[in-house]
Amino acid sequence: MSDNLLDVHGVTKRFGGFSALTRVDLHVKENERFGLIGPNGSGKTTMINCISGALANDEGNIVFAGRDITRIPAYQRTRLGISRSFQIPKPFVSMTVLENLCIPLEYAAHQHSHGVELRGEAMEILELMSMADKADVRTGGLTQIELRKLELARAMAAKPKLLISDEAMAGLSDTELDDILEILVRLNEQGLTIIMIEHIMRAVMNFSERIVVLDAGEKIAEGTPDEIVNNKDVERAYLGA
Amino acid sequence: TPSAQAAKEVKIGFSMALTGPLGPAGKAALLAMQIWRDDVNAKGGLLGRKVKLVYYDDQTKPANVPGIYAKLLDVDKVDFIVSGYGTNLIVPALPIAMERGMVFMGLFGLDANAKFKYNNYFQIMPAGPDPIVDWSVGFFELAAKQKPRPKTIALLSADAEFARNAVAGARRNAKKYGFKIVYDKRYPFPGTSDFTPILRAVKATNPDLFYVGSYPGGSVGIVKAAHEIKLEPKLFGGGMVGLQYTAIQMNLGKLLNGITDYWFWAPEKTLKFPGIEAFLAKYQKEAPKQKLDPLGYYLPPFAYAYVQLLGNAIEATKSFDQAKIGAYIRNNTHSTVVGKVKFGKNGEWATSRTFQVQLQNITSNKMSEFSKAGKMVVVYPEEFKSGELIYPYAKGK
Amino acid sequence: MRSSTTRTWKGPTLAHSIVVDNVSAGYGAVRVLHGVSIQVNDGETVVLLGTNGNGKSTLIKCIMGIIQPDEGEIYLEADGERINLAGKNPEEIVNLGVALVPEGRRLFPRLTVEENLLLGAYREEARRGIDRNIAFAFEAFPVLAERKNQLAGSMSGGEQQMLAVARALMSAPKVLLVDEPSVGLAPILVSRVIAKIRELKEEYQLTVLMAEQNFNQAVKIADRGYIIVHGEIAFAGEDTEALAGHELVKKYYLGA
Amino acid sequence: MFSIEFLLNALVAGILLGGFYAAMSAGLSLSFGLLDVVNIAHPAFIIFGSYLTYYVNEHFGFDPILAGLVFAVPSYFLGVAVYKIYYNSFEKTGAESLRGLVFFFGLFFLIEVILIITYGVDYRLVRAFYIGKSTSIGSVGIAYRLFVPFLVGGILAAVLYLFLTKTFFGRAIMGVAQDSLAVQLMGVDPIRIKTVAFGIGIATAVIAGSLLIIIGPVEPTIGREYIGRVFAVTVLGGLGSMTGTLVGGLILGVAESFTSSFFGPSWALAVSFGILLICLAVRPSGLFGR
Amino acid sequence: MSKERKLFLIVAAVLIVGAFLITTQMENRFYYKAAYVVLQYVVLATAWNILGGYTGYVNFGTAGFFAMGAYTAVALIKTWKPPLYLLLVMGGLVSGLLGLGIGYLTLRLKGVFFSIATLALAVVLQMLISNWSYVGGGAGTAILKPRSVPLFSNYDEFLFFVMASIAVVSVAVAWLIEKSWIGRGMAAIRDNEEAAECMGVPILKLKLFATTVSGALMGIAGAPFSYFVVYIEPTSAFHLDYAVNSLAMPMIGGTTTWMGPLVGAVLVGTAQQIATVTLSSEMNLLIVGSLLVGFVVFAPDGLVGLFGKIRSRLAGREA
Ligand SMILES: Nc1ncnc2c1ncn2[C@@H]1O[C@H](COP(=O)(O)OP(=O)(O)OP(=O)(O)O)[C@@H](O)[C@H]1O
Ligand SMILES: Nc1ncnc2c1ncn2[C@@H]1O[C@H](COP(=O)(O)OP(=O)(O)OP(=O)(O)O)[C@@H](O)[C@H]1O
Ligand SMILES: [Mg+2]
Ligand SMILES: [Mg+2]
Repeated sequence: MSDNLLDVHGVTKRFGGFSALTRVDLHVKENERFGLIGPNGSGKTTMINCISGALANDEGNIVFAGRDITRIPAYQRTRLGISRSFQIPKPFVSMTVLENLCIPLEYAAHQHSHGVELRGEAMEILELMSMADKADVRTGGLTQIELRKLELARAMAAKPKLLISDEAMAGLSDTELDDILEILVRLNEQGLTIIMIEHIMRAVMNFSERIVVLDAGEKIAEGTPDEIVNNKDVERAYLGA
Repeated sequence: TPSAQAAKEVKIGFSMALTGPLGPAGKAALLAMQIWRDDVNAKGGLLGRKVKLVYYDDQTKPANVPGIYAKLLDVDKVDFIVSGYGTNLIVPALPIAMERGMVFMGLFGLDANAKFKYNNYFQIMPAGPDPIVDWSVGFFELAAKQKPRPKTIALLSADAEFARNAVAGARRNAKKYGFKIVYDKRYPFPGTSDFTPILRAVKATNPDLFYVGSYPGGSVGIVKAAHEIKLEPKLFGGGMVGLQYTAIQMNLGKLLNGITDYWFWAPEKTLKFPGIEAFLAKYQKEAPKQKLDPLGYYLPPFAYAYVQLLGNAIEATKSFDQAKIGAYIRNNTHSTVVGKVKFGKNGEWATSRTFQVQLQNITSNKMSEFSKAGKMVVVYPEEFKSGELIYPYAKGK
Repeated sequence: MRSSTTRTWKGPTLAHSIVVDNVSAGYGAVRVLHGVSIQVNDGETVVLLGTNGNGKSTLIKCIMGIIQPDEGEIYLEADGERINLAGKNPEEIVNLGVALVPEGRRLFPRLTVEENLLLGAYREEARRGIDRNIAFAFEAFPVLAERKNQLAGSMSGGEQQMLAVARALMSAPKVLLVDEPSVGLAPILVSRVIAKIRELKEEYQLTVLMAEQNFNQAVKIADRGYIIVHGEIAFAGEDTEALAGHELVKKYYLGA
Repeated sequence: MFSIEFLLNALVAGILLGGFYAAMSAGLSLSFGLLDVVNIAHPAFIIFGSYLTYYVNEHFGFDPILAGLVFAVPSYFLGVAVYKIYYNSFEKTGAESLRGLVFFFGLFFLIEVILIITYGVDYRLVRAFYIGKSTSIGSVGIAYRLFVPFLVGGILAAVLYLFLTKTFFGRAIMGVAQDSLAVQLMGVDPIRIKTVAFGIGIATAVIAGSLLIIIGPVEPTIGREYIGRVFAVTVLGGLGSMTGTLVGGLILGVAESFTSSFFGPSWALAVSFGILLICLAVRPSGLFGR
Repeated sequence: MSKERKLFLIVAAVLIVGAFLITTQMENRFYYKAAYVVLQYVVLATAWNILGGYTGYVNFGTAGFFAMGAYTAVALIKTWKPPLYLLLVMGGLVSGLLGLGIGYLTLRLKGVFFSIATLALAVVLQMLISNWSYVGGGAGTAILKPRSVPLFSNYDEFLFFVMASIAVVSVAVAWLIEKSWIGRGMAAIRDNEEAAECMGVPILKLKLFATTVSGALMGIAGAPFSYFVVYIEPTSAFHLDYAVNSLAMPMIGGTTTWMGPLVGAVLVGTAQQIATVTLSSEMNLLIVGSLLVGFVVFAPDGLVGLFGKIRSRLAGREA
C-alpha cells in the first residue's frame, strides 16, 4: 500500500476509435498541491471525469484513500471525499446560489443527517469566495466568471478530502486569482488535497508542489514546477518558446 | 305553466357515442331516435305526455358511461333509460339499470347481458339467442351448401370487442360445419395502416372461405388490399362493419361485388317492414345537413326500433311501471320498423335474423347505385331471400 | 508596432471604424456601463483591458446589438458612411461586416466542425470567399481539419476556442470583435491564436477590438488600448508603452 | 410453407409502408428534431391535410397528391402563424418546451374539433385512378395505393435532406435550436429560420395527409393512432436526421410487415415499438442521431 | 419542520374522515361518480408530477401504469376476487415494479427520449394485454362489482371514499417528498444530473425511487377502475386521455409544488366532468383544447405560480 491519497493506474479512455487517455498513471499524495497541465485536448478534463466517476474508464484502475473506486458510482466517490468543479459550469438553474451549495452540503458533507440547517454553512463558503452578495440570485443571473466561482464554491461545499479544480480560475484577474489561490492554500493548510487544472502558469506554478503534464492523452512529464518549466518536452508541447 | 308541462314530459335518457370511433354511427342513431320522438310527439306523446330525450356524448369511452347514467337518473331524473351504441358502452350502464330495476333497451350489444343475466334488458340487434354463434350461422350455412363443398377457412379479426366476438363465433361454427381453419389471426385495432402483408399471409394458406371481423377503416383496407393482391377465396366477408355505410360503398364501388357480409337492412323487396320507408324518408332528408350517412340503412332503423318498441310497450301497458313494461316486452312479439321482434334468453332475439347480403351488379360509385334494389341481395335466410348467391366470389367480382 | 504598416497601405474607401459615444448600458436594474466612449479606427487593433465584471463583455455586446444601450450612440463608419448601430439586431450588424468571437464560445455543439464553419459563412458576402476562408481556417488551426467531422460539442475547451475564432472569420468581416480569446487556452496556443489574429487581420485588413486579460499577449498585436474600471474608461493608452506604463496595468497584469 | 416470394412480398410491402411513415414523420423531424418544438399536434395537421385533400377530391375531382402539394403552400403559412403564437407565448418568455407540449396537445384537440364540426365524424375517402390498381415485378406485387405514398415520402425526405445539409438556410435550421444567439452572430435571424422551418414542417404534414387518405379512410380523431408511430420513427432515426427518418420509417414498416406476415398482425405494433425500446436502450440518440 | 409535517398529516386524516362522513349524508350518485373521476386524476397528476415535475423526467406512458393497475386487479378478480384493498396493493405493486423498470431506462435515456420510451412501453403493454385472453384480451371483459359493502350504502360511495383516500395519501406523499432531502435531490437531478451526481446525490437511487413511487400511485389509481366501469377493454384503459391529462394538469397547476397538480386536476377534471354532461360533444373537446392552450399561454408558471405572482404584487403594493 502506498501513502498516496489517489493512485491512478494505467487509465485508458477511448471515445469511439479516438484514445483521449492512454495508460496514464497519476499519484497524488495526502495533502499535496498537485498541478495537472497540458495542451488543449490533452485529456485533462477526461482524466478528471474518470476520477470523479462522470465517465467510466476503459482500462486501468483508480484507488482513493486505499480503496479501489474504479467501479463505484460518482456520488459515492463524492461522499468518500472527491469533489470537482466543472470546466463548463453546470449550475442547478432552478435554485439560488445558496441553494446550489446546500445540495453538496446535504448530500456529501452531512450525508447521514439530512435536514440539518445548512444555510449558515453555505453562507460561510460564499463569503470565503466573496460571493455573499449573490446568495439569493438564481444562477441565470450570473456571469461566466461568477459561474466558475460558483463551481469552485460548490465543490468546496462537499467538504472533500480531495478537491479538483478544472479551470475554475480561467478569466479571473490577477487580484481575484490571488484571492482564490489564497483560499485554496488555506484549505490546503487545513489538510485538503488539491488537484488544479489551469492554463494560467502564474497560478499553477506558484501553487503546485508537483505537476504532471499530459499531451495527447499521455503523460510526458512529472516533477516540481522548476523541473517542468525547464523540461524540453513540456516546452515544445505546451509552454512554447 | 311551462314547468308543469315539463314535469309531464316523459324523459328518456341515454349516453351515445357522438365522437370517437363509434361517433359516426352513434350520431346517425341519435337522429333516428329524434325522428321517433317527433313521430310520437306528433301523435300526442306517450300516454299523453310528450317525450323528451336527454342524452350525453360518451365519446366512445366506457369510463364516461357510469357517470352519465348516474347523472341521468339522479340529477336529470329521467323516467326511462336506454343504452348507448355498442357492447363496450352498454355493459357499464347495465348494472346501474339492474340496481334500479329499470327496463334497459340495448342498441347493438353482442351478448352484453351474459354475465348479468338481467331480465329487463332487451337488445334490438337481431343476432339471436346465442348471439356470438348465431351471428355468423348464415355465412356458414351458405358455404356448406356449395358444391363442391369448401374445405378450408381463414379467420381474421380486428382486435376489439365486436370483431373478436364475431370471429369467435365463426370459429365455433367452422368446427361445427367441419371446415378446417388454416389461418386464424387478429390485427391491432386501431393501429393497422396496411393490410397487404396480412392478406398475403392469408393468401399463402389458400383458403376456400375467408371470414373477416373488421371495423370500417379496416374493412376498406382489406377490400382494397384483397383486390390488389388478387386474393380470391370462394366466399369472402362475414363480419365486416362499414361495408354497409354509404360513403364507403361509394368509395369502393365495384370492388364490393361478390362480397358476402352480414347486413341489417337493404332496399330489397323482401324487407319492406311497416314504417321503414316513411322513417328512411325522414332520415334521408335530415342526414345530409348533419353530415351523416345519407342512406342510413345500417343502424338508424334499429335505433328507431328500440325506442319505438319501448314506446309501444308503454302504450300497451298504459303504465310507466318498469316491471310491468319489462314483463310486457319479454312476453310479447313486437312490430317495429325492423320487422317482428320477439325476445328470448338474456334479452336477445329469440331467433337469429342476421341477413347475409351479397353485393352484386354494382357498376358505379354513385349514391343512387346503392339505394336501388338488386345490389345488396339478401342470400340468407330463406325467409327473406331476394336473390341467389353467386359462387365462387371471383365470379361475382 | 507591426500593425502600423498595415494602417498605411489601407485605402480610405475600405475604411471601417467603430465609434462608441458616451454609452450607458446594463442588465435590468444592474447598471454596468456609465458613459463609455471609445473609438476603434480603421485597421487598428485596440485592446480592452479590465478585470472581471468591469464591463468589457457588456461593451462588446452593446456594439454587437445583443443588448441595447440606454444612452449614447454607437456607429460603424464604413466607406465614409456613418451607420448607427443602436437599435439594430445582431444579425443586421453581422451583415454590415462585424463579427464577434463571443465569450463562452457559443458553438453549435451538435454540428460538426465543418458545419460550424460553413454556418459562419452564412452572410451573402461571405459565401463567395468560402473556399478560401475554409482553407485558411484549416491551415491556421490544423486540428480543425483533422477533426472536421467531429461534433463541436465533444472538442476540448481549447479546440472549441480555435473553432470559435475560425468560425467568426468565415463571415469575412471587416471588423472583428474578440472577447477574451485566450481564456482556457494553453500558453502555446495563446500565442498561436494571437498570432493568427494578427495574421488574419493583415490578410483581410481587419479592424479589431479585443477584450483580453492576458496583457503580455495582447500587446503583441495591439496598437493601443483602453482600461475599463467599473464601467468607465479609466485610461486610454495611446500606444502599448503608455499602457504598460500605467499603474493599473502594472497592478493587475504585470504583477507589480 | 412460406416461400421466397412470400418473403419478398412482405419486404416490399414493409418498405412501401415505411416510405409512407417517413413522409409522415419528416416534418416532425424538422420541428421536434431540429427546433426542439415538441409538436405533438403533428398528426392532427396530417389529418387536417387529409381533409383538405378529401374536400377538393370530392368536390372537384382533384388528384390527391396534387391537392397535397397545392395545399402545402397555404399550410406553410398556417405553420408560420402557429409558430408565431408558440414563439410569443413560450420561446420568447423562455418557458421550457414541456409547456409547449401542453399547448400542442390543446391544438391537437382544437384541430379535431374543427374537423368534426366541418366534416362530421364519419370516415372519408378519396378517389384516384391509381387507387385499387397494382402491378407486379416478377412475383412481387406493388399496389399503387402504397407505392405513390412511398415515392412521395422518399422524395420528401431526400429533398429535405439536401435542403438541410447543402444549403446555408438548412444548416442554420440545424444550428438554431442549439444556440440561437450564436445563430444571430452568424448574421441569421433565428426567429425567421425557426418560423420557416416550422412552416415547412406543417406543409409536409399536409402532404403526408394527402398520402394517408390515399392509403385508407380517415376520420377526424384518427391522428391519435399515429402519435406513437411518428414519434417512434423520428426518434428511432435520430432527431433531425432525414436519412434517419427514412431509415426509421423503413425499419418500422418492415418490422410491422414481417410480424404481420410471419407471426400474426396482433404482434406487429408490439414488435415495432419493442424495436424502438431496444434501440433507445442500446443507442439512445437514435440510429443516425448526433 | 416536524410540526409542519404533523399539521399536514392531521389535515390529511381529517380529509379522509370528511370523505367518509359525506357518504353518510349525501345520496346523489352522480356526484360520487364525477368526484371519483376527478380524484382519480388528482392521483394521476400528483403521481406524474413526482417524476415529471420534481425529477424532470416526462412520462408519456401514464396510461400504461394506470392500465397495469387496472388489469392486475382484473386478473385477480378473475382468479379469486380478493378484497379491494388487496387489489390496490397488488395494482400498486405491479405498476411500481414497472416504474422500477423504467427507472433503469433513465440510466441511458434523457429528455424526450425517455418520454418516447415510456410511450412505446405503454403501446407494448397494451398489445400484451390485447393478446392476453384471460383478462378479456382486445375484446374486453365485464366485471361484476360486489353488490354491497359494509358501512356504505352502495358501492359507488365506497369507491368514491377509496379514491378520495388514495388522493389524500398521494398528495401527502408528494408533499413529504417535496419538503424533504429527497425532493431537494430530485430538483438537483432535474437541473443537472451530472452535477448532481458529482455533488453526492445518489441519482440512480432517487430516480428509481421517483419512478417506482410514481408508477405505484398510478397503479393504485387504476386498481378500482374495473369496478368503476364494470366493463374493461384495452383501448379505454390505455386511453390517450390519461397521458394527456396527467401531464396537462400539473402544467396548468404548476409543476414545482404539490399544490400544482392538485389544483390543475381539480380544475380541469371538474371542467371535463361538467362539459361531458352539459355541452354538446364538439364543445366538450373545444373546451378541453382551449383550456390547455389558454392556460399554458396565459399562466406560464401554472396557476399556483400565477397566484403567487398576484399575491406578491398585491403585497408589494401594500408595502
Ligand atoms: N464525448 C466525447 N466524444 C468524443 N471525443 C471527446 C469527448 N470528450 C472529449 N473528447 C476528446 O478528447 C480529447 C480530450 O478532451 P479533454 O476535454 O479531456 O481535454 P482537456 O485536456 O481538458 O483540454 P482543455 O484544456 O482544452 O480543456 C479532446 O480531443 C476531445 O475532443
Ligand atoms: N445577463 C446579466 N444579467 C445581470 N447582470 C449581468 C449579466 N451579464 C453581466 N452582468 C453583470 O455585469 C457586470 C459586467 O459584466 P461583463 O460580462 O461585462 O464583465 P467583463 O468585464 O466582461 O468581465 P469578465 O472578465 O468576467 O468577462 C458584472 O457585474 C456582471 O455581474
Ligand atoms: Mg478541459
Ligand atoms: Mg467578459
